[in-house]
Amino acid sequence: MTASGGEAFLFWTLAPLMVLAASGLLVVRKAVHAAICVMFVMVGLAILYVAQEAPFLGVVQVVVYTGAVMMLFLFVLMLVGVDSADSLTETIRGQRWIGLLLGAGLAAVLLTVIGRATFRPAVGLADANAVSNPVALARVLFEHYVVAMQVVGVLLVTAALAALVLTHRRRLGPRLTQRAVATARVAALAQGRPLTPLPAPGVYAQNNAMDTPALGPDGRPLEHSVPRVLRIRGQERSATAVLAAEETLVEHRAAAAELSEAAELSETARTAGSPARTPGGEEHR
Amino acid sequence: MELTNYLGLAAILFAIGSATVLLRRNSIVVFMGIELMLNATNLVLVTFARMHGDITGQLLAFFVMVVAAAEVVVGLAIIITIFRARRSASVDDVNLLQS
Amino acid sequence: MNDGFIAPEIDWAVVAPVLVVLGAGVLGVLVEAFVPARARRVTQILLTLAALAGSLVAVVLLWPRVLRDGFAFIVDGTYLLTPFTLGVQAVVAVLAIPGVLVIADRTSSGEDAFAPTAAAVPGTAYEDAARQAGLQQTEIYPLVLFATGGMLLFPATDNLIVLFIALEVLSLPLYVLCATARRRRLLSQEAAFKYFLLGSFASALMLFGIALVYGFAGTVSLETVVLVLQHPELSPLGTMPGLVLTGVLLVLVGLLFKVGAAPFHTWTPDVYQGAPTPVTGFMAACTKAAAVGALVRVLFTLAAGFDDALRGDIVVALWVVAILTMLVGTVAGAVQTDVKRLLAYSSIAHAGFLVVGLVGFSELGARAVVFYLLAYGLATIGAFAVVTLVREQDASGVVLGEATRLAQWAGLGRKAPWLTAAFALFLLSMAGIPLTAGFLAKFGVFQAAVDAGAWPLAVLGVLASAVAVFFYVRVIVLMVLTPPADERAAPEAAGAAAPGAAGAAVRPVEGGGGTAAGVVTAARTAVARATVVVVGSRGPAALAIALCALGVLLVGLLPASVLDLAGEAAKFRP
Amino acid sequence: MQTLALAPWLVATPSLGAAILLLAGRRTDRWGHWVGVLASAATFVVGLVMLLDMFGMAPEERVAHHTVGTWVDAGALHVDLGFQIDPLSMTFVMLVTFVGTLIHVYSVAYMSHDLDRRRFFAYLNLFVAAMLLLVLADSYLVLFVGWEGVGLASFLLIGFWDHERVNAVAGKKAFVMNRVGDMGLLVAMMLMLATFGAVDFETVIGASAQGAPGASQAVMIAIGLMLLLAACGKSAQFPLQAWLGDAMAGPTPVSALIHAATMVTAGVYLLVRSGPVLEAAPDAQLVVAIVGAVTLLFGAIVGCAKDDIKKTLAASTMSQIGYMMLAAGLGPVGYAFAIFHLITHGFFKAGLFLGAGSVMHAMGDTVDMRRFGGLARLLPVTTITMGLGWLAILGVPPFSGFYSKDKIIEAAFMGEGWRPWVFGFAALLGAGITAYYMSRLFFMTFAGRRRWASDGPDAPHPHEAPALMVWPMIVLAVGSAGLGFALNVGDGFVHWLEPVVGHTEHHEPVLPVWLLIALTLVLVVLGAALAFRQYAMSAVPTTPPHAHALVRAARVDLHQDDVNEALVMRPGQYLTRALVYSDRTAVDAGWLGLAGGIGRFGDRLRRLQSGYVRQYAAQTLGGLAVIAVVVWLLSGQVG
Repeated sequence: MTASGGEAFLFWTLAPLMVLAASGLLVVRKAVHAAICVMFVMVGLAILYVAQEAPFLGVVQVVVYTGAVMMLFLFVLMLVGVDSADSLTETIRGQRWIGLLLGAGLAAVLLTVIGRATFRPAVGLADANAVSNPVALARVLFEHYVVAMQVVGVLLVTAALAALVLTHRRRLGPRLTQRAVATARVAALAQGRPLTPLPAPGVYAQNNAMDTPALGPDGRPLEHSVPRVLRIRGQERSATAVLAAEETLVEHRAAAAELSEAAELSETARTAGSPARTPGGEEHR
Repeated sequence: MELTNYLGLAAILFAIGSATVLLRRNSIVVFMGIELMLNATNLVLVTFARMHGDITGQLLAFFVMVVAAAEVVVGLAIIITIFRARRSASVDDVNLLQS
Repeated sequence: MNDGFIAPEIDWAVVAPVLVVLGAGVLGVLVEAFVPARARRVTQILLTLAALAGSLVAVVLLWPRVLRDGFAFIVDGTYLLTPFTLGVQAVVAVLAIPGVLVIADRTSSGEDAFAPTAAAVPGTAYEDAARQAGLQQTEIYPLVLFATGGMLLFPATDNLIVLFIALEVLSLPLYVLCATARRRRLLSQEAAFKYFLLGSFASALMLFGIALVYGFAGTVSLETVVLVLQHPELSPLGTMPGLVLTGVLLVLVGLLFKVGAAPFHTWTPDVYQGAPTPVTGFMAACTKAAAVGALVRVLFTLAAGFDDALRGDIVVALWVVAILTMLVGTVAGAVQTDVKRLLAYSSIAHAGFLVVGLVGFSELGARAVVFYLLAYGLATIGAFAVVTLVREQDASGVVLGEATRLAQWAGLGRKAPWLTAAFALFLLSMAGIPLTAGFLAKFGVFQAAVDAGAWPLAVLGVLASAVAVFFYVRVIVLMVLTPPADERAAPEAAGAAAPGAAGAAVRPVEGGGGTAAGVVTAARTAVARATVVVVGSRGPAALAIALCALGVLLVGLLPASVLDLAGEAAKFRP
Repeated sequence: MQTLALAPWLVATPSLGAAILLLAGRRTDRWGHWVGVLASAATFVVGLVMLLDMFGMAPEERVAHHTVGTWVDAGALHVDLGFQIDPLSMTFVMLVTFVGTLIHVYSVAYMSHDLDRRRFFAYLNLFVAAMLLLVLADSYLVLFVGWEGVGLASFLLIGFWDHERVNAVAGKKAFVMNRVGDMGLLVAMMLMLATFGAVDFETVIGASAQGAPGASQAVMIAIGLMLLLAACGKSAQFPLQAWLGDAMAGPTPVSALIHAATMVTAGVYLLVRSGPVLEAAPDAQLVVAIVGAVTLLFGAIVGCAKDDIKKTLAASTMSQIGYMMLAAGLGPVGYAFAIFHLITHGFFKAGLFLGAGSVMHAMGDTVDMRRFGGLARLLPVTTITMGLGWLAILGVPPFSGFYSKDKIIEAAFMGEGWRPWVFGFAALLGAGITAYYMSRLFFMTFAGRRRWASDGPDAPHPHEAPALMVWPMIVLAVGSAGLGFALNVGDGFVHWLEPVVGHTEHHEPVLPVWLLIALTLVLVVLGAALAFRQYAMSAVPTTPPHAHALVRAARVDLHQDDVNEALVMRPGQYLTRALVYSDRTAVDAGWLGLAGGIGRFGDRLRRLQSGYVRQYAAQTLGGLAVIAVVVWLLSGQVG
């Protein structure tokens, strides 16, 4: 059977693009791009479904597959690390050629088998879809496939249960209420812990990087404002170091200024930088 | 245009999907390959339904979609579990079990 | 809009075996939600066992009726019982009961084989907290029920798409169950991942096959496909045997994958090894039964419609699979060093023998296969149950995971004579020694092959089973005749263990290495020195082993009644 | 037959004994062995009652069946749990239970220091039960159960002293090689099922006796060869003989039981029982005779080279069973003689083994004959009993071996064409070599000077064994001496077996009988004399054989017959060593190579299991491609 010219146009426009997108699955490095390729194929399929007298499936394809399933994929990609790129270097010897060969072989066999699949004019679905496609589907579903439908229900329960078993972590301790948190903070005050949240690193300092301690209201640097990890690794910058850097910077500027302006002006600039210098800063280390 | 072309497209998509399983190392991409295979099958079913004038084929495709959705949930759950434990989503890293 | 719609009539009694199990599974999910944590485990176990028993009762009640009518079905054969199907359902239900008993056992170490919560990352503080909080992953019981439900449905349908759905229903819970081991969970998760990926790959191939068969016949009902095969003019594409041949081959891939036949067996050793052992036993026995049942259902039914050429092609494919499978199973099995892998390869070899019985598409083959599945399943569940009880123990007496290295099984006969006797019995049955169930089972399938004119296959099968005896006997010799490894190493171990009575607190004699290094060294030596102990069962597993051993012996000694039942269950088409 | 209903008890009694001993556990440690003896003796009594009943009947009524019930009933396969009671099976029952009981009694003393004596007796009873089931079965399937049971029991017994690795390995080897033979029986059964639709003797043998209508010659040959393979495995015939020597690692009473009454005789039983099947396939029958002839020479020559007393006896068993196989392969004319020789052999070989056990008992478990010598005075009873066994196996008239072996030699000389000459001379030559190596054993052990250290802490103090060991030896010695004559009176034994093996007209051998007897005796005397001169008259070196040959040659040159040395001794020794070497390398290496090949192939397969899931998927798809290609090649239908 031959389809109408419009359908042919649609097919020949979409099909190459879909194959191209699908091939993207084989070659793109980033998983997100692969997902987008698949989505393109799926939407393309939805359009082809509609063209093939299956409007209901077309809609379901967009809603369920592209809308839900692929979104789920994207969610997981986010969890796993959306930026992670896949190296395309093959590590298993021969696997690439074997894979390509088998893929090509499979395509060849299926194409030969399927390629001869029209000997008589196809029937078309005009009759079957007389009561509208979804209704016709519903009738077949509820008349002939009740068992399948019910079992599919079980399958969905299984899926939910599976997701729960594998990913849901039960809360093991008591839930922390705001009151409990507040009480604990007040109690910890006695041990010298701060009542308020820790200051963010870099606050009030001249440099607001993560590794620069914040300055307290008294101008002292607060070491605990730097993330613990950086401190353990010894990657935080002490206030002294910051100040020293500041000073060199200022000196550079001053030197530059000296060239153009008077010596008194540079003297003023030096005193302006000095309040950051504290007596505690040096001996803190 | 022959309806067979749809089947040809499906066959190519199916083969690309299976090649993905064999070639890619990111488990999520591999899994997408399997989804592609299922989608290709759906196209075959829909096309055959049209050839036979029998709407059952579309219903079968519908079932496949539902089953695939359930499968995706389980599969992604397993992938997440593995990722949490190993910080890797590469299928090649999952090879402690061998002889 | 309702005109023209005829609501289907459903004879609920016919569906009862499946319905009871799946219903109980859903109920089990509700139990998770509403029953307090303390009572949950007991409730779930009782519910599961009751459901399986109920299913078995339903099968028994249905038996006379199906035998009389030759079939029973609902809704266009999307659920179809034949005597053969019912026989397979009976085997699955019978095997699932000891399977669940092993799953439920906590052993004298007080812990079952499952993680307190499978979502915890192995080796984290959260996992420890979960263990201390006494969490239990009781969801495994509904999952087992869902899987069993799928297995019961798998062979019981005339409709290929229901077959596919049943395949997924039985597979998905198994994928999850594989990932829930308490110990060596990284391996367990890996097993789940591999099983899942390869399983969905195979089922995608199978689905394409179904689509091709649908294209050929315009229907997915097997009986109608047979009709089209006999009268090609009924379908627009009915004159294209290539479609149906490729389709059937691809469907075979999916089914043989579940059976564990080569070259679709690659998942078996890894998954069997990684999965929690009780689950391995359950899936090795029950999945194989269900999958072989479905294979017979599909293949034997379609064979009625095959012309000679098509039949020849499929038989050739089965020959290749059978030969490869027996070869891989026996030869690779002979070089294994891990008990679970060894049993996995043995299971592959058995898949080969089962396929040998199928080549004739005859009632003789169907009967032999039902009998074989029962004999094999009993021995397998029993054997894996024994594996769950043989454990490692560190120097401080803490029971660790299973001692699956074969070397660790040396001299087990002195530590636990009865358990060893049972394990030896299971191995002998698998080897096919007379007076055990395995002998008549093997004889049956080979006889079916000879009867079908496939005598070279039967000779190969006998040869393979003769070679296979080698690795079963190797294990028996190891257990019974070889002194235990810890006894051989006793002098040095005694010297080393004496100061280490306090366990982890051993201080390194060298001193200078620092405490952290010392503890690590001590821990390493503890693992290296882990002795092998046999933990006691809290009852269920012991009961399961006893039931299986009794079954293996009874079926071997007095096979008449079971063979009669299998004979009744030989009719595979309505 | 009124006592027919007793038949099941023949199997049940020893099984019960084994069950009691195994299940009751350590509680029966103190008196359990007597339960074993009692069970065995009771079985003998039951058998005796049945035998006397059978004597009272006309010969043609002596074949009877007793069916206990249906064992397997599955469509095409219907097998009753039935017993076949006829002169052949009753003969075996008497042999197994009588000799078995004596060995039980002997073991009570022999194993008295073993902590696991109870378990040992349980296995002995199991062995007897399995063997009885084997010979009483009325179908191949039930026979197969006994067949496997014998294999299992021997595996347990050979590996009984399991603390030593070599024993465990020997047990395993025996079991595995037996399984190869069993495979033959299984395949034979399946072929029978496919050809005759049944596996019971009545149908299969009945049909075969009528020329097997509807069965092609190829199938009959296949069945015959498969039966032969089975017999070779169980009876340690070439090329499946390797396990027998290693099996000597087990306790000596076990060796006696395996070699005399059970196990190795099963193969001969199977072939004689299946006689008509083989007759329907003359080519297969010829192969049986050839295997027998090869093994009888092979075993005899190997026997010359062993210094281990038990291994020498094992080689002699191989050789003697070879005689029986040869007789069985000669057709109806040989069946009765095969069984006749089997019976007499059962007595004298059991006696010899028990004697060897007694020597070992006396010498602190030494088995090396080079460390014996001059024991005759210290162990008079053992010397006399073993001496009688020695004379019997030599075939010296009027001891029992003369009557049975001579008949086989005569039968081997019957027939037409090349066969009587080849088989006849093989049998004749075998008799001579047998005389040499058995005399060698006897003289090395009992005659000459003592070659063991008579003082020092580990020195043995040879003494006669306790009464419980001595009396069974005496009884067996009496049997070895007189049984042949007793059974031969008026061809009594041959007539006794006629209801089973059929009556055959007496043919004349190609050489006159008197000449054959004379030739045999001359060869025997020559062999014995040679051994006497080498091992009784002259000193036996205690060093290993390679020095032995040189030293001997040097000494012999001075005062012994050079010609004799050059013509008989050296070629003989070279042949011996070559054969032993080929046994070790060719045959053993063949087996090991097979095992190694499987191992290497397995390793290669194991490498496929790389753990990479992508490779698994590729294997799945690749496997599918392979299947598709094979299907396409074999039919061209794909696509």
